[in-house]
Amino acid sequence: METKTGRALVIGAGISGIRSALDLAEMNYRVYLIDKSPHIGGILSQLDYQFPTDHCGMCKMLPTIGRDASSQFCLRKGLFHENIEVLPGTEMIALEGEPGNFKATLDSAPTFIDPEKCIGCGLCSAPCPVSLPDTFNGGLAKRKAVHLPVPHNIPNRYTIDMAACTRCGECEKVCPTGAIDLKTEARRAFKILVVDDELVVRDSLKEWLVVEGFSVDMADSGAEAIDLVSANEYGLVLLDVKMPGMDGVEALQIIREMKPDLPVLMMTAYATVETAVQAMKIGAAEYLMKPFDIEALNAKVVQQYESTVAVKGRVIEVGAVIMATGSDFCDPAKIPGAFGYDYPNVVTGLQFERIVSGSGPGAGKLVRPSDGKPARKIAFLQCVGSRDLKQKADYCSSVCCMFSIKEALLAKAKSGGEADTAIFYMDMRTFGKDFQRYRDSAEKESGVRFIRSRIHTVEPDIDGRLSLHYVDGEGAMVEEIFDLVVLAAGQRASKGARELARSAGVELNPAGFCRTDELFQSKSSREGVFAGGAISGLKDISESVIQAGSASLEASRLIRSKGGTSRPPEPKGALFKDSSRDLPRLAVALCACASSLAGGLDLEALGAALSRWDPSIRVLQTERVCTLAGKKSLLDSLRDTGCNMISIGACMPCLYGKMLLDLARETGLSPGLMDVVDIYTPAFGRGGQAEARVQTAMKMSIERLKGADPAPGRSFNIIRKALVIGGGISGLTAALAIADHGFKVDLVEKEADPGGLVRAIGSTIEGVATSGVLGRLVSGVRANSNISLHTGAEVVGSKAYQGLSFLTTIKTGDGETKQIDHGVTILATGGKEAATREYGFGQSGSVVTQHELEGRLGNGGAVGLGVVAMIQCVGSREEGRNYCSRICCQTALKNALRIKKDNPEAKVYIFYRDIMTYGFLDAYYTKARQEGVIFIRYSRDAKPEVTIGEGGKVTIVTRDPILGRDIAIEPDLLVLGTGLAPNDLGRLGEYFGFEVNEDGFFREAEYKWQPVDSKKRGVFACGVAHSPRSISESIAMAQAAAQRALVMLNRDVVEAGSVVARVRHGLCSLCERCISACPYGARSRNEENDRIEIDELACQGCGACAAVCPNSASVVRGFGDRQVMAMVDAALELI
Amino acid sequence: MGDYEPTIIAFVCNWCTYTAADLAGTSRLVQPANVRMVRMMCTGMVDPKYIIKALLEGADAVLVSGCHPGDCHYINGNLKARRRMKLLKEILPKFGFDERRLKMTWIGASEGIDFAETVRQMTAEVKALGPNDLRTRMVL
Amino acid sequence: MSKIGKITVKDRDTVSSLQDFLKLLLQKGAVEAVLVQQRLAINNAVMPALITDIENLGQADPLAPAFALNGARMLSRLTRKPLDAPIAAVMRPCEIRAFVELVKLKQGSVDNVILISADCLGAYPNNDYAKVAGMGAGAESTLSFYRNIISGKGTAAQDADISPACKSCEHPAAVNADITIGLLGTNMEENLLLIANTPKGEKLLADLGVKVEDEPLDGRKSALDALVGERIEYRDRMFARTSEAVSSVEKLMGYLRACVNCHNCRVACPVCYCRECVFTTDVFDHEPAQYLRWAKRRGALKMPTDTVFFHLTRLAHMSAACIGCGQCSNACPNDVPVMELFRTVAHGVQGAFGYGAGASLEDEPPLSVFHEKEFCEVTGGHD
Amino acid sequence: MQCGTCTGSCGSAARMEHTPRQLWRMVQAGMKDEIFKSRTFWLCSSCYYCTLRCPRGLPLTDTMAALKRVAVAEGYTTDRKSAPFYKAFLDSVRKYGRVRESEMMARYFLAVKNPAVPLSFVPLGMKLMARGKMDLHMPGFGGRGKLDRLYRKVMELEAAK
Repeated sequence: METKTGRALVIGAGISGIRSALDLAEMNYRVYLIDKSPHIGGILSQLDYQFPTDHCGMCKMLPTIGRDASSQFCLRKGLFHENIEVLPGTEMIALEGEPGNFKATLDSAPTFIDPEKCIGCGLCSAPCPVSLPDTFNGGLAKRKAVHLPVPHNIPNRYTIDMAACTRCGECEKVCPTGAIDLKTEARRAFKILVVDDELVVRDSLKEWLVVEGFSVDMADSGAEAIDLVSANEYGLVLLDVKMPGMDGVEALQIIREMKPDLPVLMMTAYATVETAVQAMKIGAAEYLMKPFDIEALNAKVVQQYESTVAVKGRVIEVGAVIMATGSDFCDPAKIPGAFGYDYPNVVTGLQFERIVSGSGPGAGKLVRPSDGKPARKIAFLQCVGSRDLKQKADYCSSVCCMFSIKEALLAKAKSGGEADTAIFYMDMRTFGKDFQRYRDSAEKESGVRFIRSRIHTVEPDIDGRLSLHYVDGEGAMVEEIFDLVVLAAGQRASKGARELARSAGVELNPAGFCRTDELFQSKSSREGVFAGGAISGLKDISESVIQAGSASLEASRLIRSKGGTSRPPEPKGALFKDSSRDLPRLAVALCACASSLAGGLDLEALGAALSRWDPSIRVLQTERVCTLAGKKSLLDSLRDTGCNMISIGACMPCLYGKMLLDLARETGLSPGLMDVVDIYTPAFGRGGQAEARVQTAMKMSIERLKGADPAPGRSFNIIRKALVIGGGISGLTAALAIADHGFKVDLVEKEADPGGLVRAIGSTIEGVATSGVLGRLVSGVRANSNISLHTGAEVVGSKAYQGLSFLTTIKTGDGETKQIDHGVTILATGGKEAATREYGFGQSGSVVTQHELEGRLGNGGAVGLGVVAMIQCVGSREEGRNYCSRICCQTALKNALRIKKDNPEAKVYIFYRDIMTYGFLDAYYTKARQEGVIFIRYSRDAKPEVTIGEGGKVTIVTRDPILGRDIAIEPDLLVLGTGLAPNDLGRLGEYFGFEVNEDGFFREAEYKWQPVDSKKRGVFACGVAHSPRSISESIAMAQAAAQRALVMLNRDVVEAGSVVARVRHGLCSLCERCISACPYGARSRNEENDRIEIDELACQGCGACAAVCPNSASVVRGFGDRQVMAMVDAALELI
Repeated sequence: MGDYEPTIIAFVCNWCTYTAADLAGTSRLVQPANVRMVRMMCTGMVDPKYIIKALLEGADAVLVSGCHPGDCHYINGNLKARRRMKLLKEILPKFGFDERRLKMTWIGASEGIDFAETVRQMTAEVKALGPNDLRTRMVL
Repeated sequence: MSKIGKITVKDRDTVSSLQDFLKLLLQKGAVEAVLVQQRLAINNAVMPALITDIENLGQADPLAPAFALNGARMLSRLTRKPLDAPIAAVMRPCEIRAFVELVKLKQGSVDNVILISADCLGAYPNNDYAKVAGMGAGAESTLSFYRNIISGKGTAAQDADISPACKSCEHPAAVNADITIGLLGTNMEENLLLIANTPKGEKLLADLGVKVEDEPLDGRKSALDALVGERIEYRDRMFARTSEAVSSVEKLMGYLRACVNCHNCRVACPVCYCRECVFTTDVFDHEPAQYLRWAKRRGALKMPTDTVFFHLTRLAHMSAACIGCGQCSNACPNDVPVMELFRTVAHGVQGAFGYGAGASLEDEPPLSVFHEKEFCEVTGGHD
Repeated sequence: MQCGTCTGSCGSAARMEHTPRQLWRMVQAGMKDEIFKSRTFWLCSSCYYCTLRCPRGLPLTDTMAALKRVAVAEGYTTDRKSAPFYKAFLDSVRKYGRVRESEMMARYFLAVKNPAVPLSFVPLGMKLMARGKMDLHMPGFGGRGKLDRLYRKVMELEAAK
């Protein structure tokens, strides 16, 4: 098994794609990250705020360990990482081979704008005649055919929307760097043969295609067509089926023999459709229906043209494939006549996000799209296109309730609290961690109105306002007028899912999403191809990130098992020579750009002024650094001048490209000693004093480099062993995942045998027996030589040392203590069914909890159960435990359906506040209702009263909100859904330095972007210890946590960043203000030698310690006082 | 006063505001060219003495701009910066520095328009205030 | 109504009866050493001293109107590391408040220290005190200082007066000391009040067997209020005068024209705790070329540079902690009125943050704590 | 799911004692007598709006019609006016293969046995006649009695159930 570096292909560069790519790249696999659209970021590039923090936090996904290998700026601007090759505008069209070594053929759309040359000046979009709705802004604004796909991307390359482009060529003329080449000649060289017996058809087709820039020949019969085809080269043939003499099919056969790969489009009238389809079997590419509609014809022809011209199938060899193409939102226009989507001021959730976004059409002001007036009364309609059997969408989209609350809060914030927002819903699904508190604060503090009623029709009112009719809580009809109606459009399988499934050989579930294994949600139907993020069903960001982590774990496990190695990355220190000893010699390279840009700038004068400014620098005039030749000349001049610092004056694209990293690798200088200054945008842009501003920019860069600290990040040792606390299903999965990568794992389980909570659960709602999975995991752990299982054991203490090394003491079953050294810790302590004293629990045998019911159903089934009542949210979602335990609804439905199956006559009543069957679980809710389970709603302050009669007889009295009358039920059995509470973490938080939130769950670093990490490095958590979750979600989270741990274990030395803090001990008076200022707890006071010590691994270089220290005893490398003040001096030099 | 062009030193955080500034640049928003940007990793890193240095050195105004509370890549750097700015806004006006010469704003990653607007507004305000004469004063 | 003890003054010699009280501390073994101002034999100079032998307490003179330097720095050196032996420190209210700030900066600790503070009626600047101390031997000058006050002749003597810092100090009585020795509200020549403000104080008085009963203190309160009112009125006049004197950078430069960057004010300041001020570190050793550039831009460059920069930065660093002890003016060789400038600005800053320097150990220094929703006006009104 | 769409979309919901949503609830709870005492399901003009829009795809309008049939079958027709109206309509169709309006109205007025009812229709009748909407003559008809066999078959089937 020849060991070569493992490679992986990630399809879709949305959030989950980026997460998976970063995970695998940090494990030092080679990753190809491709995306159909010309930019990365997927749907997140359109969202500026994300619940539950209502802020953006994408950049927190970037690596914290070994962060110099990746980009260090906002993800919206772009992403680069040593081991990731990002290919925008690329699709996978075929996948052969078997797991471990696949061959994937990639097909990238022709880029009519050369990415190397385009500097994003925007001159090309001005003359472009085409104007169409801007998809990025949800159609609310207009854009040109040549446009910026995403405002933020740096370097910002324009793309051309070929379908809309009329090839007028204006942009080509105007482009200063000659980056645009519409390949009009190439198009003219693409000859099309039109074969039809009717002259009128031939002429009209010819005219259309010529307008499109193609050259067209014509033939009026099959015979003539064959002569022409044999005579000259055609790119495409349009062949009519019904022709006198030789009909289309015969002609096709002959052409097929002559030119096997010549694409042929059959043209058929309505009658001859079957022959056309039959013709396709012989090899016709497609068929066109007469009478032709120009757009369809045009699109098909262009598609054929592009596929022939496109960069033909680049084949890459990869060990595993991760599909992360996400999902689309349903388009309300497709739901006939409903919700008044075609009236002005009725927008979808995404459009609302664009309205409030700073880069959106309204520049962040909350205004109505119709007339720009401020929108002060806003309605949010939930479940548009979800939970609707008519739209064949019997599923819940899981995120719309939450993003509607967020949008309501945003509306309040953007309007200074004036906006009156109302959310119309059926079940407000706030099942995630802290979501219930988010909703409560929205309702109580911010005054968002929640109205439980599903509205169907929206009628227009005077001047663009909208009137809604709905039934309020008490059943009375209400009409209310709103300025703006936001439809929470549900999810749909992404448009490309069908082709992707076909090319990847993967099955889809009936709703069109990727079908996955019930319990291992990252495994698709084809081994070796994994599903990350929302492709298997819309999830919120944190679940998508967890799902992506689990997909990358499975991919990494597969690659390793098939011989692909992930050798530990060589530390940057060794890569670059440590030039901190030798004298700083600074070179300034000014890149003379060949294009018309250079006209505005006199490089000679600039060079002279700079050397006057600081005689010790050497000025080098170079040519087009972006080309290979230019770079080579720069390297040579650098070598012979012996300079060890360089500031390059060049154009914007070089600013963020991989240029610095490549240059660093070739010159052996650490990237911290190099800087690129954009001298062409100011010179080119408006605003006077171009000379002064360019000179100042260069001077500031020179001063910055003088203060740069050349020493690369120090590396620390790591004990390449893991400690997993808790042997439930999460702990077992995480331990196995790490052991499969060849690392030793110590698994500590409190009870006598592992299994945790899952042992009390017979099967999942999908009917998968849990004993099978649990059995396999437990036997897997026991059999695995890398895992040492300590049952009946508890952690009693732990000490962290330099780098990533912990020494933990545990007390084993038989009382003696053992010391375990390890580098990473995974907390999987799980939870238990919450106890309760409500509703007469404990006073009568016939009042049980869901788990007890499940046990009873397990042996003996539901026989003898006439009337069963279940109460949900017992103790959950109210003070004391104000969170939703997420799994009690699905457990209740599972048991109710089991009871109904065993004895259909049984009467089952479920008292609920909100049924939290998110995602595809909603189908079980529909099934339960169809089976005749009666659902009775109650509210937090009007709970059902339970009285225990003699002999344990239970009677429940509650007020049915719809009948408006009290009803009484005497069930044989009352089942309480008490939800999950975390197991007591005791002093673990103290030992390992992680925090616990007010409900006793593990507090993660960042809910959405670092769900499994803690702020303290090297400590991770998964499973119910983090928050209540189902079995499959716990497994996914365990794998994600294992993946994050493996990123560290896979290195023999762990490398700190180069921009970290440093303490000048001579100046330090130990006031410890820097210790409390550090958000990462990276500083501590060493009592013995009375010094402040920095844990350089945890330090992220934010500089909070430097600013709080009065005499700068604490300073951040590269941002010292001297350096910053010198930059200020340089900036003010030229006034 | 006509031809006097104010110079504004802007301490910007590398994550949100720098992105907004780039966005303002790439989407060709018209904004005056008087801003000299010093890129810091976070506004929490801006030491009060840098701002005093800039003002004494003759800068007509100083802008400190970072991420919105909660967006900060380093969790709470911007909140610490706000307290330091509050301190400076108490001290400097006592010595005749007009409070408008020292401005702090939150600018998110996609608020390029806000960045351009802030710069335009600040330039106009500072132009009205007149130059900071320390630039040519002898005593430092 | 708090626990009040009394020291009876024998034959109108307040100083020696106070010395007896201090000797009691050592005799009873309540403490092993007393840090108190000691009258040196040579020229009647008064300096803080750590006294362990009861005899030497005979020269102790805490009431002397001399304030050579802020004792808080000395106490911080004594308590920087845990000290197993309990000590007592007799200090002025401003020294105690300075020490509270230093404890917050981890430069000292209050456990094992008993803070004793006498009411402070003011002290002369260093070079003026020499004139006053010369008259009469030993504590005579101290007693005459207080007799003048009682007889209403005021604090001026030998054409010297107490320093402006003391005239404008609104904290003559230390509220956060363990024990306050009350001069006001009683006839100083008959008895001194012993007020225990903290449980530690009460325990000490009990150990010493001092008879303690509850007594109304309204006599003392009215005397205090009168004194404080008078001082605040002086202080506000000073603030107004100073604000006017520094209302523009030119005026500030004029105000600091005599400053020669000797940083004496920083060394004397108790709350400037840095081991070495940043202005003396390499950060401010500018390149020769840099001086040239500055000079070219301005035509002429006053040397040494960074004078105003130093004072403004020092203001930024410690204005939140300034307790107005006046040592900076006291230490300035060229009589630059540093105290007036710093107290004026500090008053504004502490008001803005709602923080009283040295008031209590519990409230956090303003720059080391922060919240998400505060000071929205700083960023233009929106959070 | 008691989402309220049917009540929201029902034109005549305002005049019903119980909203459609409450009606379904009562059906679930088996409150038979109370349902049939109310006029709710009689007022349904079967515009099918609710069935079209119900997210659960429930056949609501058909349920209303079923309730009507059960009411008629179990003789719950109180002094209601609609039951005889429907009966007259069905008999006319059964007899003539199509509706003969004047005869049907006559039959309906007779069944109601309350003179006030025809009088209340007079103003409506005059207006219709003025516009020529009401032709008094008895229209000819094709298969007389052809539908009879159909009715009888239906009767048998229902009896069998």
